[in-house]
Amino acid sequence: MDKERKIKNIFVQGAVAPAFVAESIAKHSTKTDIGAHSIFMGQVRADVIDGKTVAAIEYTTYEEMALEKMHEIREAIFRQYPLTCMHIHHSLGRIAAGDICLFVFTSSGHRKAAIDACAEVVERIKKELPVWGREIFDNETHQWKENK
Amino acid sequence: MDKERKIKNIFVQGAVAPAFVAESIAKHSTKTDIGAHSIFMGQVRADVIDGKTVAAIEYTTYEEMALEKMHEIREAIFRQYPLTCMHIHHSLGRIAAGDICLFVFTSSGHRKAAIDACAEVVERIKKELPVWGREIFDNETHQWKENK
Amino acid sequence: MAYSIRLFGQIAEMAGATTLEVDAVADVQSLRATVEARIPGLQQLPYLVAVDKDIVTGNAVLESSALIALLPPYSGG
Amino acid sequence: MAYSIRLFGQIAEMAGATTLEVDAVADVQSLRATVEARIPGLQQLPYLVAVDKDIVTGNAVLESSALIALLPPYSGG
Repeated sequence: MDKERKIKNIFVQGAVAPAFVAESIAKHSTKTDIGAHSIFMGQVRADVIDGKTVAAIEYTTYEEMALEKMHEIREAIFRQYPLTCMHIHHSLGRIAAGDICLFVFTSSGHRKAAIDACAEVVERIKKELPVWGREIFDNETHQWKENK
Repeated sequence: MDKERKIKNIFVQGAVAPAFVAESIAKHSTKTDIGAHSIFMGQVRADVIDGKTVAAIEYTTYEEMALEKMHEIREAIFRQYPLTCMHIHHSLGRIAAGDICLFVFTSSGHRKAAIDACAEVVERIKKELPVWGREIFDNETHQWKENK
Repeated sequence: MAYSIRLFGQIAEMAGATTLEVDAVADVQSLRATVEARIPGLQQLPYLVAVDKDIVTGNAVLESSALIALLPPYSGG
Repeated sequence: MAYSIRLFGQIAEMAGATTLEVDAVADVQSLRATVEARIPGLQQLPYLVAVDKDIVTGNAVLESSALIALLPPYSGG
């Protein structure tokens, strides 16, 4: 797998902790060519469907394919935008309502590239990554989510 | 000043700490109608201009006017987008290169509103808030920034 | 010759398993017919077929070494 | 009657002060001429005039109670 960049793992078991986000931000203070950071976070909603409330979403993936796909997306985004860096973390396993299940973080010299790249990465993750979320209701029944 | 919402202070002395960002994120885990968070952060760049390096930016403001203007922007954004909440923090005083000087945080049920609102707030802050940044070089000379 | 097909998400749940053994088939269209006959309800689901970790749109010949997976609609992020 | 005009950023630096006292003037256009005569270099700067915390574009009559400020180009965020 001799690609330009190494394939990175984006998956983490469990929720993304706010403290982890803070550490990621703090690490960038030494990169003084950065002028703008854009972050997107997905949070599990306690949607009410037919009188039942979503208590958690359980995420699974086809990991080998998802990581290759994410690698392609990453390379494309770096070609499109003058980014300093990009970090992506997606949860697997059972994530409770209110917890963070996706963390996308882009940085650039100027705001436009950071903001546009972040938004595009989020769209592509939703559309192109083989990841599945099963909404677990408070009565332990479930239904499969589908991205729009 | 009987407006719909109370005028909030957005100014903080000194840099925005990553730990503060983490606390802000963590506070939203009880709001389980939120599905998407968008964050923008401005970071002071160590630009090199005529051989001198920016060591810090010193921010000042016309505070009474800036807070009224920010209030107007906030109200307009809440009318335009279905947001759950919006938090804005802008630094004043001397902010060293590598530190965070602006933190904009929007949350919504779905990603589009959170992302679009965040981007628009950032543009309006840059264009409409009476705030001035003086770039202090490593030899203590300075120049005034101007937003594009 | 046979394939050990990987099943994910809702499809794994429908099949009650994460893999499905099927006899060799010539192409993706035949594969679809075969798996739809084996997994009740699959025909009603707009699923994708991945071969060697790439989505196959339309039809394609299947090598005997093909790594096949059935993917229900994505819902990550 | 006089105004105590607030100066910000680069304008405060040019004037060496954060306020400037000027005698009453009829409108914003007269005000601009007056302050440009008092602050060397101001004429070259594309500054804004705020009256009662609102930007005045073009000309406007000045009430005696007007709260006036001179604002150089913004550079926040």
